Amino acid sequence: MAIARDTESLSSSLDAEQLGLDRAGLLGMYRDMLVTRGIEERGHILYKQGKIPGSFYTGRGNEAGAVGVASAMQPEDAGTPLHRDMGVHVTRGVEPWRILAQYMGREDGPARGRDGNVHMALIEQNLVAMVSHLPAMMPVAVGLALAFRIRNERRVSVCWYGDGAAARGDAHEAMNFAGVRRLPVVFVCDNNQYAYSTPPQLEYACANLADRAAAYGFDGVVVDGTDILAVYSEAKRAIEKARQGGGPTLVECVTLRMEGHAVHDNAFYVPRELLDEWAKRDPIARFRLWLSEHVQASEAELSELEEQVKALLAEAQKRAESSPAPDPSELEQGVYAEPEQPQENADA
Amino acid sequence: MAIARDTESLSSSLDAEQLGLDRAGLLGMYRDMLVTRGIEERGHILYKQGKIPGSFYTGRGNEAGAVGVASAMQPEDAGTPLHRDMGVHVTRGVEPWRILAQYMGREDGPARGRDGNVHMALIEQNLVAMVSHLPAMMPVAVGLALAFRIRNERRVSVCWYGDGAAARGDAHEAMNFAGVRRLPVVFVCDNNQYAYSTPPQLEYACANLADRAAAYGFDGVVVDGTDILAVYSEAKRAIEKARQGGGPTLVECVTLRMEGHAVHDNAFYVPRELLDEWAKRDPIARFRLWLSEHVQASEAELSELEEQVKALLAEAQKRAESSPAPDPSELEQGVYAEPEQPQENADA
Amino acid sequence: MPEKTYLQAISDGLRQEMRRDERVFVLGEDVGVYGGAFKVTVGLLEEFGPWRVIDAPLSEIAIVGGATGSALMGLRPVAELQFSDFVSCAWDQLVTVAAKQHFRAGTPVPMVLRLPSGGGFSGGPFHSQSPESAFTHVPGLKVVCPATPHDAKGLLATAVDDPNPVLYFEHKHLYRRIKGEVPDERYTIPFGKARIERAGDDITLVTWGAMVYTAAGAAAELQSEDVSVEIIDLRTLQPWDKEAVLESVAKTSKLLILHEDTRTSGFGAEIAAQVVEEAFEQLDAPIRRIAAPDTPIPFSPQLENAYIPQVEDVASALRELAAY
Amino acid sequence: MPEKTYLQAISDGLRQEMRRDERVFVLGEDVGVYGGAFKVTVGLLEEFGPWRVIDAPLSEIAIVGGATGSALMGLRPVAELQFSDFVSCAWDQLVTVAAKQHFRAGTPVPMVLRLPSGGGFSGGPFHSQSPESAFTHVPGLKVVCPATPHDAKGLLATAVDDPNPVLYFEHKHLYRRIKGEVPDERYTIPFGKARIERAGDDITLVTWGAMVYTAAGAAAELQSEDVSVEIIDLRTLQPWDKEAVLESVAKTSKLLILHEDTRTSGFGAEIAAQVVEEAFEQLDAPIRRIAAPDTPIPFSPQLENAYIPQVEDVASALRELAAY
Ligand SMILES: Cc1ncc(C[n+]2csc(CCOP(=O)(O)OP(=O)(O)O)c2C)c(N)n1
Ligand SMILES: Cc1ncc(C[n+]2csc(CCOP(=O)(O)OP(=O)(O)O)c2C)c(N)n1
Ligand SMILES: [Mg+2]
Ligand SMILES: [Mg+2]
Repeated sequence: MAIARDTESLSSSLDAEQLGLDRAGLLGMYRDMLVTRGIEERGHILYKQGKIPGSFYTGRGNEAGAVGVASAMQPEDAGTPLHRDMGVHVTRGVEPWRILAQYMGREDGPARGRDGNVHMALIEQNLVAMVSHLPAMMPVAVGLALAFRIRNERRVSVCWYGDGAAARGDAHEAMNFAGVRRLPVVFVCDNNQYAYSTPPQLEYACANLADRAAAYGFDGVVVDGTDILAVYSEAKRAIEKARQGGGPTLVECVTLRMEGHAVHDNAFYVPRELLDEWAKRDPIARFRLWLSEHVQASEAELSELEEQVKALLAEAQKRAESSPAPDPSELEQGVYAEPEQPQENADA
Repeated sequence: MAIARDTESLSSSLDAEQLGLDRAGLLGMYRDMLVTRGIEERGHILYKQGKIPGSFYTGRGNEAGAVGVASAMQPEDAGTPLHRDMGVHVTRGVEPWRILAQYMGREDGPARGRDGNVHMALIEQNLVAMVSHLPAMMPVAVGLALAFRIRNERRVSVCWYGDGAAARGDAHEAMNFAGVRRLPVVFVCDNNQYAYSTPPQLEYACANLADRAAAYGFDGVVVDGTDILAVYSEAKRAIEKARQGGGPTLVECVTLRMEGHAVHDNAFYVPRELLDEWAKRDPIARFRLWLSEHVQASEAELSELEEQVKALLAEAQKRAESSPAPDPSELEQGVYAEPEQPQENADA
Repeated sequence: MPEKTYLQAISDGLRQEMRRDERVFVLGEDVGVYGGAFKVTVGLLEEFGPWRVIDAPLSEIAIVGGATGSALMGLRPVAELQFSDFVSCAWDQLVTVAAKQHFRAGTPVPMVLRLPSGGGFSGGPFHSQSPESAFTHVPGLKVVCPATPHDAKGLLATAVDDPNPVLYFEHKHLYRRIKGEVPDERYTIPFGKARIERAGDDITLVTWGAMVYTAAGAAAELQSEDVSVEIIDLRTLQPWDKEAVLESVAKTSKLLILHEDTRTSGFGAEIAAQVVEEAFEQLDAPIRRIAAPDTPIPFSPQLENAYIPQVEDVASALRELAAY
Repeated sequence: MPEKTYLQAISDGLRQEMRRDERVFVLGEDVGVYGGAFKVTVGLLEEFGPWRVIDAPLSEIAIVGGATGSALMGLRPVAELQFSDFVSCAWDQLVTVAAKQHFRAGTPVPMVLRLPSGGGFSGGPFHSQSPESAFTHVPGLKVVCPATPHDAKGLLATAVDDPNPVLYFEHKHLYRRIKGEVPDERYTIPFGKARIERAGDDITLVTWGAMVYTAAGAAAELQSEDVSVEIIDLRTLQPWDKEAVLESVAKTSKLLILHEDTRTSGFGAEIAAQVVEEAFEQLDAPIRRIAAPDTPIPFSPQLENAYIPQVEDVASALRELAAY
């Protein structure tokens, strides 16, 4: 039986080389985290300005989980990120302006206004667009891994899900099937300690969700989700293990959801002290400090990067706002995919 | 974290008193096992005679699991037995002739010909009729327990399910909810090592299904499902623990399905040696030996009991065969329950 | 009589049921401390405690199965799914266990499932659906779709009294927009009895839920063109008030059916099929259906507007029928 | 041309697809060593090995989700559910993920889900259902219901070619009872194109699946009474061949719809609604529907017989229509 274990906090101790990441890679991850938070902060403002319809969700506090795991993936790997994992899209290379266009329901959002929020993905990046129903993407992510296994490709599927969603049957069927067939899939549980207003003790009765890996015959590990290097290192290990035919791993990233469930929710039910405590562990601030201490990133260098990101996002917003609204006359198109070619030998 | 453990084999060592069962109780359990197997054997013949429509399933080899657990329940406890658990109905007091009438789709079967097999239950006995969809009764069984908890009744719900069915989401949601709320429910996994043709290694990747209890924050135990006293004793412990507010337990009863999935299936995929090995552990034969060794049941006494059961079943079959077919003109009745009384203050 | 929003009517009605009958309890995600995603259950946890207002894990199967089991033991669960869209996750429990139980075993399952449904606020494909039609095809379930605060409360009380599984679709877009008089005392509204939203002679318009208001807007337009439209608000789809529809069609000879759900195999089809079967001789024009197109419900306001039937769509269909 | 049973046609067709295209694989419960509950996949494991014939755990969600995911990565899964009744367990995966994927993200989901369906052998409420109608209400899914061995093979090939999720309902009661000529070579039958089972002038009878044979029996009876019935076998319900039905109704002016599924909100309602909307002027009689009553499908032969439409039920409806 696999036993969940905590990984030590890496930020304080680690040499950069141990991670197999070069300086540029590390700074790239920092940049991706900044872009992620920056897009969501702009989104929040756009929402308040009435430019984003519907509701609005952010992943503040989860940037390390999203960017850290995505950075450990290869381009040929596939994934199903969720509503707190916008950083995955950023890391995989979706242009920020298209994400803002997506929020606003514009034609240039990946979902072309048909779906909102981060319910989007570019299949070129081997990502699959999430549905709201949680965690319905888990069996789908297992299906991606199944395809890789059937074709004997050395590719891995990465599957994100939340602590709340872990209670649903889809999580169970997905992990059980993946375990039985030792499929190349990594389950990443974004445990941000709340499912809407529901705290862990009303969601599950085991100590860590990673413990559940044992029920499916694979390893589970609990990692500090605010420590991007710890996340990266565990994700890398799990992904490469899956790639080598070692089967699934469950990586539980523990964070705290730093905002309400969505903009309308002030999270009155989250104790103030808990928020304060976790605010001190902000994943971006932590990584900034690490970069300055371990790879001698100077204040000037980091500030410049930050300014670049700001400029990029200002540009992105402009471009997104000029994206047209989708054309209602096209609404009924694309419900079905068209057959690629006329059917041969058709015989009625 | 709870750890699954094997209970020692009780049949060889145990004193009758240790179990809190008197001689009459023990002989009653033996009788219920005989009745259970006898009904199924008669059913099999009736099926071959063309008197039972549809398909036909038996629980041969599972008599200890069904009768042993049911004997540990109090009348006020409730349960959701499955297709291998006909012994539960027998133990709770359904008259055998009505079960045979049920098989034959007659008016006097509990389902009145509307449903077949053991898809039946008498609510007076606090049993709920199973559906085919496995294990859809698990969340329902948890609902029974929820009612007891809400009303602060000292009653327990007992929920049977199979090793194959354990893979479905319903099992997960039911056990998770029960664990979180510490509901008075006992999960009994009839692990007969096959789900239709599918062996354990294609169903699950953990050592024992009872290990999964840990994922839900309660205890799991593995018990030899051919040893009715071991089953009884673990079930009793779990039921009384639940009654005292101790929450759920998962009791995994390991047996082998001694016949095909249903009559049409010759189980060619089950190794002959496995069947031979488990045939030696027939739960009825084992218990008979135990009774003669531990409560001095004489050959004469046991034979008389066996003859009585045969006579009872012969009588039951006659009565069942004379039960009328359901009246097709009543088909459309009873889809909905009628409101008990005219609605007050109705205002259109 | 006090004026209340549609939401307040449901909320107050639910509280009244819980005060009146201690078998009634609430089960759902975030229904306790948070008071439900739409705040329908606010205050109930404080008044009735954590065993009558049960915050469930994110587990639609456990919620519906749990409600079914507790109903079988004599309780009266009023379960909430956060959005009616998520009922797809519990489809099996509903159609396999709850719906068929009484027919098979003769045991009643007195449960209510509250399902906030409908679109109109850019909720996107998974927070805006109107899944009521699908359930009208499942014998054993009842389907309720109130349009007014008064009906919302009265139908909820009937649902709680009913010994069968009742799916209670409350339209999210009416929650705070629609107000009406709601008696303080308890009252019930029978299932299967339609409400005449507006009497008329020329065309019968059958609808339910939020579309009642769209219908009313269109009928008002047509009034000024001297076409008199009779609007029938079905209130419940299973059972549905066929008699009221046939009676109206006998008078008007023309029928328009309007619903927010998608067109193909929506409940509008059943109404049309039934009317053409039973009132063929009375019809003077084709039966028309106005419904959402056969696509998922889209997110962006421009698309959603094109998707949900609008007053103008209904008005022009009425005009065509009038001219037929 | 060789004669094959309906079952053999599916089995051989599936093997042919797998030989032709290595992207095609099979996934389901007991499909490997056992060859499937109905023996459709017998021999495939031996020929194609355990990674193209995958014995899944008892997990309908994992099967359908797994098929969806692998289809998104370019494979062509042909998944089997043991009985179509169990599709209720995967309802959410189908309607939420697979059906909406292309509309939302533009990514095709080329998967086939084989669903052994229908009654007639005392399978009881959970092994005899005909759930096809419910899926016609879900935009994004295709629904196929072959009635003959020839169609079964040709529609399966089309389903495999189709870049969308296709629900392929194979009628269990036809498996071994029905034989017909089936070409050895591969051929496809287009979706949305009905088959005229029997030409006639007086009444149009629209049906599909096993009911085609019931319809034929009734039409033969009516023939001797000098009433000429045209039987249209729809073959696929989504898309469905509205043109063929309208064309026939233009000729006969009378329409009877027959299906095995329950009546209320069954697909028959959609056909009736569409025809009354588009061919109102051509109709000389009410559109009639013969379908199962609104109850679960019962177990005992006496009850099941009363439940499933029989030749006599259809014949008497045809007589009434003829006399109208
Ligand atoms: C099947 C389903 N039920 C309910 C919801 C409504 N809902 C949206 S997010 C959420 C909480 C999710 O919690 P968790 O999985 O922990 O993710 P988090 O939002 O905390 O990242 C709920 C209940 C949903 N999306 N899907
Ligand atoms: C949801 C669902 N899928 C498929 C089936 C078909 N089926 C009936 S019994 C069975 C095997 C069940 O195995 P297990 O749970 O181990 O019970 P056993 O029959 O071995 O007692 C299967 C696949 C079903 N009844 N329900
Ligand atoms: Mg969470
Ligand atoms: Mg088994």
